[in-house]
Amino acid sequence: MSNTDLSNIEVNQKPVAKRSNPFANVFNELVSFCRSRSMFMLHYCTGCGAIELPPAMTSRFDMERLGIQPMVTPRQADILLITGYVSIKTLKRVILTYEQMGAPKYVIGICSCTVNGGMYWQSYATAKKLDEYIPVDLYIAGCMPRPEAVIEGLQQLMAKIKTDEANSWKKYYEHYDYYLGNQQHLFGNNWQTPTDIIGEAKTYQLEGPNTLGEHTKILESVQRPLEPLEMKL
Amino acid sequence: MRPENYQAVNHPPSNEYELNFGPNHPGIEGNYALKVKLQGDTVVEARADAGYLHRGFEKLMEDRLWIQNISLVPRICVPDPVPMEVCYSLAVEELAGLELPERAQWLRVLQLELSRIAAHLFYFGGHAATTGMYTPMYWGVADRDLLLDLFEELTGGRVYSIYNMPGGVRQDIPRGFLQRLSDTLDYIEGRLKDYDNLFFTNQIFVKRAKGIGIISQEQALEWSVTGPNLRACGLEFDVRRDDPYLIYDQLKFDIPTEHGGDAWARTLVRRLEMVESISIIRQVIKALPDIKGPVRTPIPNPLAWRVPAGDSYARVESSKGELAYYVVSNGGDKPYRVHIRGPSAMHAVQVLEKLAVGCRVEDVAQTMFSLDACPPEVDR
Amino acid sequence: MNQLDTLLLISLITALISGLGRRHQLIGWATAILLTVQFLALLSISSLGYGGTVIESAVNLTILGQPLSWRFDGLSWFFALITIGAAMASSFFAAGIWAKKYKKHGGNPGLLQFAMSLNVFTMLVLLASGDLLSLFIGWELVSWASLLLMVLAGGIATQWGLRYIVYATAGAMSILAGIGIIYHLTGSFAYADLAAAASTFSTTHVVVLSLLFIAGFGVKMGLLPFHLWQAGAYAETPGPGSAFLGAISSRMGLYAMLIVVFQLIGLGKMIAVEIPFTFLSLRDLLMWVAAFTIIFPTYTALRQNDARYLLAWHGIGQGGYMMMGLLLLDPVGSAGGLLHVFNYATNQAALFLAITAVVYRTHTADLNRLGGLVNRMPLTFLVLLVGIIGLAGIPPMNGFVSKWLIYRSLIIEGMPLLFVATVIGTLGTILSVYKLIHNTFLGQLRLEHEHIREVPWSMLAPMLVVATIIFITGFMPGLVLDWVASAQAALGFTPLAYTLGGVETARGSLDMIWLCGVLFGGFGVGALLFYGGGNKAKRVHQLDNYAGGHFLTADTRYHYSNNFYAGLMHHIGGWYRGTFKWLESSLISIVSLLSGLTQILFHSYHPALFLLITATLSLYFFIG
Amino acid sequence: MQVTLLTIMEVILMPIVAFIIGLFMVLMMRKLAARLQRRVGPPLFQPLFDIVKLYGKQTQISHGMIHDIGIIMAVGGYVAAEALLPVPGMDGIAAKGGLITLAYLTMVPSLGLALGVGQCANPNGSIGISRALTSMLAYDIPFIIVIFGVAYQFSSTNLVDIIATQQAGGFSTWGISEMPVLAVAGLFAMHASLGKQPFEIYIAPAEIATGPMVEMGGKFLGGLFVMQSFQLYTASVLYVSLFLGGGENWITFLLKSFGVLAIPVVIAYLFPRYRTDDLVRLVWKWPVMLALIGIAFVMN
Repeated sequence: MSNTDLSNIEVNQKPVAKRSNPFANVFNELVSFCRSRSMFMLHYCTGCGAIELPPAMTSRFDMERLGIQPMVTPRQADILLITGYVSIKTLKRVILTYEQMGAPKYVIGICSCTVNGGMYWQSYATAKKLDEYIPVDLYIAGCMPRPEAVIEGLQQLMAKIKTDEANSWKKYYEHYDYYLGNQQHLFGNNWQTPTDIIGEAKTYQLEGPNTLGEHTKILESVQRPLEPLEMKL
Repeated sequence: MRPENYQAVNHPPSNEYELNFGPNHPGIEGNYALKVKLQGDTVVEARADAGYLHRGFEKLMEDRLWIQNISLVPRICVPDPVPMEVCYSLAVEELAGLELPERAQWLRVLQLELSRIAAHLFYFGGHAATTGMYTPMYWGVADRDLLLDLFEELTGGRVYSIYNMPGGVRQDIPRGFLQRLSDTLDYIEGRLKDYDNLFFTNQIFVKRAKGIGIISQEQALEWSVTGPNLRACGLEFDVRRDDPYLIYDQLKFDIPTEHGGDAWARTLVRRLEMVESISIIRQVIKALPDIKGPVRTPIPNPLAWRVPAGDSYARVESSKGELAYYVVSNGGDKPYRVHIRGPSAMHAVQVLEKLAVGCRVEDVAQTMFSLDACPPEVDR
Repeated sequence: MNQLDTLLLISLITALISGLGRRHQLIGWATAILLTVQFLALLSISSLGYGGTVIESAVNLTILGQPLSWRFDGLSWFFALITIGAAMASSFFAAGIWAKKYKKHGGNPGLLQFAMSLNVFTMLVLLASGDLLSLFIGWELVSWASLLLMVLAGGIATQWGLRYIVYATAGAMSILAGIGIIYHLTGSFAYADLAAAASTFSTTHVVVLSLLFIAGFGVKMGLLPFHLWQAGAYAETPGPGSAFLGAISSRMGLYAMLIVVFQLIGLGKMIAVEIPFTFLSLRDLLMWVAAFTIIFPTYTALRQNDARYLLAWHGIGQGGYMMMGLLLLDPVGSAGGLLHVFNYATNQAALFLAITAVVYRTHTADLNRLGGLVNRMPLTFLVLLVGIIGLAGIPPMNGFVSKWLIYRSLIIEGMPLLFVATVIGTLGTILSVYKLIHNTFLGQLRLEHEHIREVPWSMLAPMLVVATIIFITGFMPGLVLDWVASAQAALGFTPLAYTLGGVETARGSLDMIWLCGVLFGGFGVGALLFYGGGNKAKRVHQLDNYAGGHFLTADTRYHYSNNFYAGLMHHIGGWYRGTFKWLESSLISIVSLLSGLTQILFHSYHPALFLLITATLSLYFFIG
Repeated sequence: MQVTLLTIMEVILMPIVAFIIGLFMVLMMRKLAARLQRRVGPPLFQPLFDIVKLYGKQTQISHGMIHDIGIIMAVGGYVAAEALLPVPGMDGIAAKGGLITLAYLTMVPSLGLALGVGQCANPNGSIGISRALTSMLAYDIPFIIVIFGVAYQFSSTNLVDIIATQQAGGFSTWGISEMPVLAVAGLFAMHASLGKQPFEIYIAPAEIATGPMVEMGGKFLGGLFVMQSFQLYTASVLYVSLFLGGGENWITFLLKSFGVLAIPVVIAYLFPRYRTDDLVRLVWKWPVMLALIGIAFVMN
């Protein structure tokens, strides 16, 4: 159990290769801009803060004018809003959902419960600190935060995305061992999601020095890797 | 720990397959799941899967002071939190033998009925969305927000007001509140006609909702169905009238019933209840200026407040059905045991499982939403 | 001894060799090679396909004063090409590794090859027939030869075969009755005499003759309501056999009908015949029969859960398109009908061979027990995909061209309801072929199929060749329209004015070369967008899937095929109940009526016909 | 040779134009929805932002080769279909394909999507596709009767001829004034083909979690967004060409196509969706009946 605090571990910032081709930079900036202006959020109400999302989405506050719209499945979504306490049972689904989302993906912890357990600090059923299990880009504290606060938070996230600072999803790949360790601590050593995070990290060259470690070794020892069905002749 | 098996197994040839509704699914209300076995598009078996929102409320409450629990209880049912506070307060007041000032009683009624309207507006938006109709949802939630503004003005909180406490309510109404309340009610009453045209009498919606998830009166009683869902089966039962609490016996209101017992009847009952609630609030607005007196009976130092040993049971009619608290005290500064009888636990588990069987895939979500169960309250 | 005789002789020799050497190991390859030789012999008279003149056979027999003659024209050549082509594909498919497994499971591959080559021979004899008598002899030969193929698998196949032969015998009686009447009227069996005399027939004669012949030949074609034998009989035949039967066998009925009803009696007269109390002429009635032949079997196919049955039912349905096209009588429509014979044969051969390949690996054709095979058998998937696109009539495969011609002709002729009927059939086909491909190749891969491999090349090669033909003839339909035009000429239709890419008319053309070019250009753009834009996609495991946030487990079934179109079935499901049972019982009474009629004809008019019967019976004996 | 080169240039240009117009159609749809729902709605370039963002996703998840090919077919089929839809000044290869070909070519994307979804092995997707094909079976019947009526009326399947004939005599020779009943049936069929409420059965988020799109993320979903803008364009421009005389010039062309599209979009946001069998019943009843009456008028 490595319970080191990750908040001061910086994402392994590879020196962003400013390509000599000016068009490439323009293109990158365009993509970042579009990312910030088009955010699909997952339609998953994990806790009580979800009650303030409909007002933020609907006629009064209208998130769509910022390019934010709800999407149904994790595959389509960019932002995962954890709206409040996560019980252990939910946390498994949250992790599954998070891993199924396509990067770049952003997690927003809404409500105090995601920060430190909030009201349920002594509950036996909830996970207290969300960022021990998945990296969180932004917290919106409050119990529960008002729609204005939610929108304000989303706008901050937009600003971060626009300048390419919202990189916490890379942290998950680069420090997978840490997150997996915390997950194993909670769910037991035979915990396994169907998603092949290590493989993804390798494919997309997001591997860091801490991607693999003692916990991933445990993972590999208990599981048979879920290999995709390759086409065979 | 891991029930999932990722290694392929041999499936016997079968006509059935599985589909998961939830927890991450727009067809399910909140963080809740229903696992259905299907044949073609007809459900042959449904298993409710709860526990995603379990926080151990009843245990947590044993660990907090009597007064602290007030801030805990509204979180049990997020869309309709006020009845939770009121009901808990009623139970504790009975236990502690506190006299409730009359003005506080009227204020509580005001708040309860406002909460009921807000919950119903929220509910039918969701119900409309399960049938693919998003405009009522957008309108309904936005109109509900006007009520939340009033809540905020009255209590300081939009959703969780924590306004009630054993002995009364925290403070009196702000100046001019009744006028603004009355204006908002006028607006919402005016909007009801639009909702009727758009949603309640929309022919396609009627066609879809009629005959879906029928509960007969006998089944309803056997399955512990309460609230609007019970009244949709034709049984005129309402805690507000049949076991009056607060000052409901001084108010005039009808208890709308329908006879279909189906999703359509359940929707209609809630639609009619909104009108009744508006009329109740109007009566409160009229009566309130004449009722003088404090809004709270003072309690001793709350941090060291010991409630005499004993037990009490209080029940109220929430927007989802009959809500009750059973509170036991051993004379300490914390409850010895609290049990919550929530209406949704019955609706979302046993009733839903039974109603879903034989349903089409198309109607599963509608069945769930028409029961208006509240998952956080199921799991507690 | 001219080229036609050579062809028939080679065909006979093929049948004999494969019959005699059916226990030999290499007989499969020998048959396949001999069929190739036949194909070359057929190509040597390919002038027929490009407007050449009729080739008469040198063999002329006279049986009791009745001359028997054989000849080949553009139409015969066109059908012979399809026949031998289909047989070659099936034979090559069956010759290699497939035969070993078939043998291991108790089958006799040599017998299958023999039955197939015998079928080819009898079909060539039928196609070459030069008069009614030789037509009838050929017809009976074909009937019994295909029975041999159908009952090969034994068991349930035998039951279907028997059912077939009951229908076939009834059909033969009806044909016999028709021939009897013609002989009574003209005193000759020669085509020329009949054609000459046809103009003098009274309306009653035309109606009776047309109905007798259409009923008789329609049995083989699977024309509604005589279709009930076909699906089971074809589906239960061992794989390559059903590919061959499905591709061409029932088209013999169409051929004979074309010769007798269209060419000799003349459809022109049928337009003139009004059916009492309706607004329909006899031709309209037949067109509606064709329309229902399209719709009912297609929607029956939609309900099947066995891939082979699903395809076999489609075989019946597609026959309706050919009939419909030909009954339109104009150059466009009849070209569409004839072209569809070719296109459909290629599609059906590809599909049946692909399904046989699946059965070879998985031992089942039950759609409820298949799924996810695309990762294991990608080339078979490709063949099936090409086949279903062709069968459904979607660009760019060849099936679209023939259907387009039929639609176009229906618009020109102004027949809205029939047009809608054909489109309903097409849509039903799309629905059911998607079900076929989804439930075999897409979706969840089952454990027992985890380790299967692609079928060997001896099976793949014929499939791929057929698939290529489907694509090329879709890309350049002009290649086949050459032959279709000479077949049209042989039938007496005005040949279609065609180009290499399709048809060019003033108000509505089709140019498949442009169309395919644009379509593949579009796919190119799509691919460019897909592969060029965005990162490379990473493949994931099939359990890494959205299930409402749940963890999918391998113990549960998420793939389904039973009642796949449940929403539709709520609506039309009730129509399936009992309709066909009623039909069959009414058919039985028709059959008994026909047999009675035939008996009366024998006795009262022409004792000479007994000779014919004797001849036929001796032929049965000889073959059987 | 000159002609061929010109045609090729048109064929390249037409899908690009279609895509741009289609993006604005998506925007119009979302804006109209927003206005009906009393909110502001997305900014001007939102559809483009969405597509660029989806293509720019870092990780892309594929369930296999056919999943990829399905998307390629879905986009490619529409790209090809646009070359058969004449716009003012450009005929493309409309003369070489015609109306029937166009109707069938628009099935290619659906089939491609169906294949792609099939490979995902997700029951939600399979149900979605089975519903999509069922609704295709439903709305294609009135649609095909309408096509027959128009082709018979103008005795041509060539869209260029059809448009020229309509434009020759002004409004009185437009399809809508010559065949008003068919035009209504056509509008109905077009609405159903767009898959908007009340015909939204195959998307149905609350029932099958957006059906075919359930496993599509990143550029897969981006491809579907591209496809959607093509789909809106194709449906409305085809309707304009059949009944509203096509476009005399770009201004009237755009006005007509956006105007026609606005009708089903506005209706869509006021209704819930039907169940599958109710949809089939509805579409086989009213539009088919109307179309048959229209045909009866045309044939006389």
